[in-house]
Amino acid sequence: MAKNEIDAVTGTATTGHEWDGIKELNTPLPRWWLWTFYACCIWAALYMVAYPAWPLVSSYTSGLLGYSSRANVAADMAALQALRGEKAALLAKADLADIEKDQALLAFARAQGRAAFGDNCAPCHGSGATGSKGYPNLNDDDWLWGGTLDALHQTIQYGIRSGNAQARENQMPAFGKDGTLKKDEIVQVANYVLSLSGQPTRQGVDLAAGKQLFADNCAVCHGEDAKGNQELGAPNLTDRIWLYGGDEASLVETITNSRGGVMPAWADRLDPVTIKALAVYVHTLGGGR
Amino acid sequence: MVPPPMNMPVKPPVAALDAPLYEAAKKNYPQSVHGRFRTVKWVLMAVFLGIYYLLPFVRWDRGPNSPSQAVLVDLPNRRFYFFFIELWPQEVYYFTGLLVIAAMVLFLMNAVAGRVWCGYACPQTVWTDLFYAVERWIEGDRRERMKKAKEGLTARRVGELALKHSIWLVIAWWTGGAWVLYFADAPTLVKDLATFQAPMVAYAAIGILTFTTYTLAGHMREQVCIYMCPWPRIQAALTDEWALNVTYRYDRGEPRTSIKKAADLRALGQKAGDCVDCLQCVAVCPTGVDIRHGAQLGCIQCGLCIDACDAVMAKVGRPTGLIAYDNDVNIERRLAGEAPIYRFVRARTIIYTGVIALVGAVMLYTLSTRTLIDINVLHDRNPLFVALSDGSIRNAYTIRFLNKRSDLRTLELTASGVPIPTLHVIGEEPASRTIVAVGPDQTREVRVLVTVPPAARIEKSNAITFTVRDVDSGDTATVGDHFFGP
Amino acid sequence: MSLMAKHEILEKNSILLLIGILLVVSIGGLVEIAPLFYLKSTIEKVEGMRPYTPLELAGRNVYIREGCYTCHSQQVRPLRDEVERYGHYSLAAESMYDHPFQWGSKRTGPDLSRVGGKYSDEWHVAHLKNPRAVVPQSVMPGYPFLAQADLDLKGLAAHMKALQTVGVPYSEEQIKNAAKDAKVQATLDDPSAADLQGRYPKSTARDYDGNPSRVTEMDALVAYLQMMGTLVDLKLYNDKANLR
Amino acid sequence: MAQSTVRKTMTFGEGGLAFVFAVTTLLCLVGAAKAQDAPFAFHAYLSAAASVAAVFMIFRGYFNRPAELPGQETDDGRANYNDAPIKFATAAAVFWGVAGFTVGLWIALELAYPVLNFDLPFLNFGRLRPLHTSAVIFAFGGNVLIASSFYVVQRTCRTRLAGHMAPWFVVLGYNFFIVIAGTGYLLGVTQSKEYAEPEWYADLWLTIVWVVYLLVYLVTIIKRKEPHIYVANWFYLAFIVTIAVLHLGNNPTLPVSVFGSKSYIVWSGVQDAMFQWWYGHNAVGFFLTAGFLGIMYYFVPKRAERPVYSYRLSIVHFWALIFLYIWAGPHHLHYTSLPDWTQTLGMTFSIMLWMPSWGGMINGLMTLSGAWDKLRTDPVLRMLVVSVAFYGMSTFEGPMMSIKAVNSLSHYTDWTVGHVHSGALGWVGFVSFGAVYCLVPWLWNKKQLYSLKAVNWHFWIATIGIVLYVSAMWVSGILQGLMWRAYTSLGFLEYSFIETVEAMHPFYAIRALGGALFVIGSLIMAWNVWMTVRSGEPAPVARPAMQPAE
Repeated sequence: MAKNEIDAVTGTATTGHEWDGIKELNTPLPRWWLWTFYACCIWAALYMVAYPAWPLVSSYTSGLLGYSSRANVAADMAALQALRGEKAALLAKADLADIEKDQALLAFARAQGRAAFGDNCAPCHGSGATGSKGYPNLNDDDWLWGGTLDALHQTIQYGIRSGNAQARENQMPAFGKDGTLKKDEIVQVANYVLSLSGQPTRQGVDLAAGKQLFADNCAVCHGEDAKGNQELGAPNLTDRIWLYGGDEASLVETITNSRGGVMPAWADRLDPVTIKALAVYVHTLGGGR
Repeated sequence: MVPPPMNMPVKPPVAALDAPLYEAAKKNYPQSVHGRFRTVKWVLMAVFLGIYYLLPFVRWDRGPNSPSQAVLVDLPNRRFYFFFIELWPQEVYYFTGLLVIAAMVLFLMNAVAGRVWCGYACPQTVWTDLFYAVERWIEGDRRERMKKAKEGLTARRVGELALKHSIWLVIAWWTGGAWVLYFADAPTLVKDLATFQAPMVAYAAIGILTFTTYTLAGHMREQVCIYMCPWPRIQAALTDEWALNVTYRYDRGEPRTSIKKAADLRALGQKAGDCVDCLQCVAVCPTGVDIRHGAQLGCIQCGLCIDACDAVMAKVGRPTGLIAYDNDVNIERRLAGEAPIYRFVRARTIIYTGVIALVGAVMLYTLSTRTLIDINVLHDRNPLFVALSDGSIRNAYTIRFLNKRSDLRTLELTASGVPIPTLHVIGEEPASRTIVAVGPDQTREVRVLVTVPPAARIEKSNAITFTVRDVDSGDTATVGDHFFGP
Repeated sequence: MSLMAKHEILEKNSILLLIGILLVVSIGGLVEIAPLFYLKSTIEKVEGMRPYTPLELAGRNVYIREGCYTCHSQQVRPLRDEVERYGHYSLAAESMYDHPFQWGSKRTGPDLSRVGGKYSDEWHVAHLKNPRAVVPQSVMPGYPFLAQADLDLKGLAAHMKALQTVGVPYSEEQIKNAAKDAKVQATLDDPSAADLQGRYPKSTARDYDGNPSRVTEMDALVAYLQMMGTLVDLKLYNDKANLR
Repeated sequence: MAQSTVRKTMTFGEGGLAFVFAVTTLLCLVGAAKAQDAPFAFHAYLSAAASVAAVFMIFRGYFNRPAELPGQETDDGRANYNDAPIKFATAAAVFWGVAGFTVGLWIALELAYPVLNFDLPFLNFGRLRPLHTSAVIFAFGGNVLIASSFYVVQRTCRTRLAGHMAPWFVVLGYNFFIVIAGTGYLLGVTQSKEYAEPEWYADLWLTIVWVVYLLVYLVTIIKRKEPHIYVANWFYLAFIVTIAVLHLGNNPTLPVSVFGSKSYIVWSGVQDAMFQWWYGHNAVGFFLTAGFLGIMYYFVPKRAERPVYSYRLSIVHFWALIFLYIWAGPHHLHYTSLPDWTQTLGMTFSIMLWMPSWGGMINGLMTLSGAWDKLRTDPVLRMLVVSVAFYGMSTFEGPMMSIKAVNSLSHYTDWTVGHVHSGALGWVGFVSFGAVYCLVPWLWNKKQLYSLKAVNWHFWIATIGIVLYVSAMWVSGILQGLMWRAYTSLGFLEYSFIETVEAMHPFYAIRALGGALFVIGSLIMAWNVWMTVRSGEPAPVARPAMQPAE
C-alpha cells in the first residue's frame, strides 16, 4: 500500500503514489475556491429560474421574468421612437422651407425620410433613388413636375395619375395610335428630338420637317425650345436624361403610343410627418431645384 | 546558493483520504508595528485613499459648454476628461499607450524593488491594511484577537464584531460610492444618491463594489494575492537577482540562538547568529509568511517585518537590518566576504525607463499637437455618380466635422483634385456657400454635393481632397476620397 | 472523504475512466443540440424563404471559398443599434437552407445579412475589384480575379443535387435547369427570365458584373450579395408570435 | 540477447499496412485522374506520393530493424521507451509554430496595410486566416500535444508506447493531414466552419489517424506498470476522446462528388451554428485546455521538482471542467437567432466554469510552493509559470465575456481576438515552449539546452509581444464596440461602420508589432532547439529510471 509521506516544505501529506518522480500532495481544496464555485452554481441556478433555460418535450422553461431578447429590442426601438417622436412633433410643426435650415431637424428628417424611402419608394425608384426605365432618377437635376421642396411635397402627397383628385395629371397624346401623325412623320419628329440633345440622327431624314411637326404638335407642351414645362409635367427634351430611353426606337414608341407612368398618392398611406420627411430626403438627394 | 534554513512548525499532517474536502483558510492576526516602512505605508495609504475619495470633487473650468469636473468619464456623451485633456472615442488609443506605460512601470518597479507595488500601492493591499487597522482598533492587537477568536461569543464580543463589520461595510460602501462619482458630476450625483433620484445603475454599481470591497479586503485578504492575482506569478518570472527584495540576511542571522546563548558564544569568540527567533517578523506579516524561508509566493514585500525586526535588534543591542531590502547577490557576496553592491542602472531598468519615456513622449507630443478639428467623409454608394442634364457630373458625400473645442466654430469646406469643383452643402443657402458652423464640442454631419462641369475631363475614378479650415483660427484638416465619373 | 476514495476505481481502470469521460461530456451537447431539431419554436414561420438560385448558390460558394466569413457576419442581433444599422434582426428561418451557416464571428467589415439591394451592382463590382477605389479607409482585400474567372455552369446541378440530399427542397425541375437558370440570371433582358422567376420568386436577372459577354464568379458573388436578406417578407412576419 | 535464433519475418502490421498503402496509392491515382477540380487533383497526387513514401518507409524500417521487434524492456529491466516518433513530432511542432506565427503576423499586417493582400487569391486574408489558426492550433499545438502525450504516458505508466508502427502512423498521418488542410486553404478548399475548415477527405483521414491515436494511448495506459493512472493522463485522455466526438459531430458532410473537393454539411442554419460552436468552444476546452493541462500536470511538477499541490483538487476540477465545458458553446451565439433558452444555458455554464478552470491554475501555481526561488534561475520554469498565470487571466476573462451584457459589446470585435490571443500566446504558446524546452534535451539525451540565455531572450521578447498585442486588442475591441452603439443626441447612430474601421488602424499596427516580437521569440527557440540537437553537450548518464513507488 502506498505510504503517505509528509512533504517537508508544506507539511502536507502526499497520496503516496509516484509517477516518474512526481508525487501528489493531498492538500484540501482552498475554501474560498469551493465557496466561490458554489456561489457561481447558485447564481446560475437562480438565473436559469429567472430566464428561459431548459428545453422540454414540446417547449422550454420560459423563466419567471418572461425575458425575451426579441421583446427587449422591440421595447428599445419603441423607446427610441418615443424619443424621436418629440422631434417628429417639431417636424410636424415646422414650415417645409425651414426644415433644411435647422441642422437638427434636417438630420432628423433625412434619417426618417431615408427609412421611409427604403420601405415605400425604393421598390420603383431603387434603393439609391437612381430610378430605372419609367421610374425617374431622383438624384439628378431633371424634374418632370418640379424639384422644389413644395413641388416634391405635392407630388409625394397626391401622386401622378394616381386617381387622387389633386394628383399630377397630364396625358401626352398617342400621336401614332390615334392617327395624328403618320409613321414617317413620327420618325421625322423623333430624329428632330434626337438632334435637340446633340445626338446623331438617321441619314436622309428630313429634320426640317421634323422641326415643323414638332412646332405644330409638341411645342404646346414641351415649349418652342423643347425645354419642357414642369407645370404640365412635360419633360425637357434637350438634355440627355430620358425616362423611357432616348434612342430613336424608344422615341418612336413614345410618340406613337404615348407614355404615362403612375405614382401612388402617399397621403392615403403615410402620415403627414413622414411625407414631409420624404420630401426633404428626396430634395437633399440631389439638392433639388 | 545555500538554501534558507527550514524550521517552520510542521502542521499536523493531513491524513490522505479522511481529511475534510476543503481547508478553512488559516486566519492571520497581524500585530501592530511601528517603524520606517509602517510610516511610509500610512502616508501612502492616506495619499491614495485621499486621491480616490476626493478626486471627483476637484473642479476644473473648461468654459460654459463643458463639464467642470477635473476627472470625468462621461459615458453618455462618450468623452473622457482628465484635467486639461479631453478625449473623444476615436482617441482612446491613448489608453493603449497608458496600458503599455502602466505595464512598463510595473516592470520597472519589479526590476528595482520586486513586489513593491503589491506591498504599498495595490488597492488590495491598501484596503486590506485599512480593514486591519479597523479590526485592531476594535478588537485589540494580535494576542487579544487570537484569544477572542478562541473564546465563545459573549455579548461584548458580538458587539465588537457587529461594530467591526459595520465599519467595514461603511468603508466598502463609501468606496463604491466614490467610484460612481467618476462617471457623473459628483456634487449633483451625491445629492441625487441621497434623495434616491440617481439612476438604478449607480445604486447597482455601488452595491457590487460594496460587496467586492467588503469581501476582498475584509475576508479574502492575502488569499487574493496567493491564489487569484496573476501579477505575483508574472512578477516572479520577470524578476532578476539584482532586484531588491525583503530579505532575511541569513548570512548574519544564522545560527539562531537565544539572546543569552548568543552573548555567551560571542564571549567565547564563536559565531552566533543575530536572529533570536522571537517570531516578531511572522507576527506582523499581513500574509502570514515567515520571511526567513526566503522568496515565497505569499510575501508582498511590504517591509513590515523589517520594522518589527529592527525594533527587536535595537532592543537586544545588535545592528538593525537583519531583515532588509536586499538582493541575493549580496548575500552570496557577504558569505564570500565581499562588500555588497547595488545596481539600479542595468540594461533592464534602462530599457524599461526608455520605453516609458518613449511612449510617454509620443503621447505628450500627440496630445499637444492634437488637432481640435477633424473631418470624416463617406462617399454615397448608390449611386456612385449622377449625370446632370447639362452633362456635368455630380458626386454626393456625407461629411462630418468634429469640433473638439468648447466654442462654436465656423468652418469653410473646399475641395481639390478634380477640375473646377462646385460644392453645395445641403441646408446652407445660398448653394454656393460652403461655410458650416459646428457647435462647441460637437460633431456635425452634412451632405455635400460636388459637381464637375461637363467640359472637364475626368477619369472613372479621381482622387479628391476635402479641406476644412477654421475661418477664425486658420486651423485646417484634410481627408481624401474619390470622385467618380462615367 | 469516501467519495475521493471511490475515485480510485476510475484511476485504476482506464476503460471505466474512458466511459466516465464519454458520459460526462455527452450530456451538455445532447441537452443543448437535440431540442433544436424538435422544438417547433426554433425556426420561425415566415413567408418568402426559398433555396438559392443556381447563380446565388455559386456566388455563395465563392463567398465561402474566399473566406469572407472571417471578416463579415451574417447575423443582425436583436440590439437597438444593429437593427438600426443593418435592418430587422436575423431570423433562424433565413438561414434554414444554409449548408453550412455563415453567421460569422467577427466584424472586421460590416454585417452583410441584409446588404441585398442596399448598394448598386456597379458599386459592388468596383468595390470587390478594389475596395479602396470606392472606400479609401477600407482594409478589405481586392478580388479583381473574380471578374476574370468564368463560372462553372455545368457543375451546378450536382451541387444542388447534393444539397437536395441533405434537405434543401430543390425540385427536380430546378436541378435540371441549373446551368440554364444561372446563365439567364446573369443576363439582362433574357427572354426566359420569367421561367427563372417562376422557379425562384424574387430573383432578378441582369448583368451583375457589367460584362455581358461572360458569366463570371463576379456575377455570381454580386447576385448572392444582392439577394442577401431580401427573401423573407418581413412585412408579413409576425414579430410577436416568434419571441423565444 | 539471443536474436540470432529468431528468423526475421514481416509482422502482420507491416505487411498489412504496406498493402493498404499500396492500394491507397492506386486509389489516389484514380482520384487524381478523375478529379473534378484542380485542388482535388493536387491533393490526390500528394496523397499518392505520401502513400508511396509510406510503403517505402515501411520496407526500409523492416530491412533496417533487427529480427526481433523492440522489446518492452531494456536489458537492465527498465521500460524501453519509444521516443523516435516523439522527436519527429517535437521538431514538427517547432517548425509549424514558426510557420503559423509568421502567417499570423502576415495577416495582422494585412489588416493594417491591406495592400499586402496583393490582390492574389492565395494571399488574401480570408484564405490565410484559416491557415494561421489551423497552423497554430492544430499543427503547432497538435504536434506538441502528440509529442508530450506520448512522452508523458510512457513515463507515467512506466511502459513502452503501444504498437510497433502505430505511433509513427499517428505522428506522420497527423502531419500529412496538416499539409492537406493547409494547402487546401491556400487553394480555396474550405468548409468555412471555423477551426474545422478542412474538407471531407481530410476529415476522413483525420478520423482514422485520431482513432489510432486513441488506441495507442489507451492501450499504453492499459499495460501500465503503475497501479494508478496519473492525472496528466486523465486530461490527455479526455482531450483525445472528446476531440473525436466533436470532430464527428461537426463534420458530417456530403461530397458533391467523390472526385471533388466540395461538400455540403448535413446540418443547416441554426442547428449547424449550434453544432459549430459546440465544436468550436470545446476545441478550446479540450484541445487547448484539457490537453495542455495534461502538459502542465507533468512538466510543471517535473521541472520544479515539487509534488503536485492537491490531488483532490485535481479530481474535483477535472470532472467539473469536462462536464461544464461542453455546455458553454452557445455563448458564441448570444443574441443570434439561436433561441434564448440555449443562450442562457451557454452563459450560466460558462460562469460555473470559472472556478473549475482556476482549479487547474491553482494546482499549477501552488505546485511551486517551496520552489519559488527556482523561477529566478530557470527561464523554462518561468515560461511554464507565466503560461499558467495567463491561463488564469483568460479563464477569468472568458466567463466575463460570456455574460450577455458584456458579450453584446465585445462580440464581433477585436476584444474577442485579444481574449483568444491572451490564451493562445500566453497560455498555450508558453506552456508549449516550456514543454519543448524540457523535451528537447531529454529526448536527444543532452545535458541541457544549448543556451538558457536564449530561452531568457525568447521569454522576454515574447512577453513584451503579448503585452502589446493584448492591450491593443482590448482597447480597440472596446472602442469599436462602443462606437457601433454610439447614438447622437437626436437618437441616430453616430458613426458609420467605415469610421470604426478607420479608428482601428493604430491598433492593428501595434498588434502587428506585438506579433512580430512573438515571431522573433519563436525563431530564437527554433535556433536554440536546432543547436541543442546538433551540438548540445551529451547527458553524462541516461536519466535514471525512477524507482517504483511501492
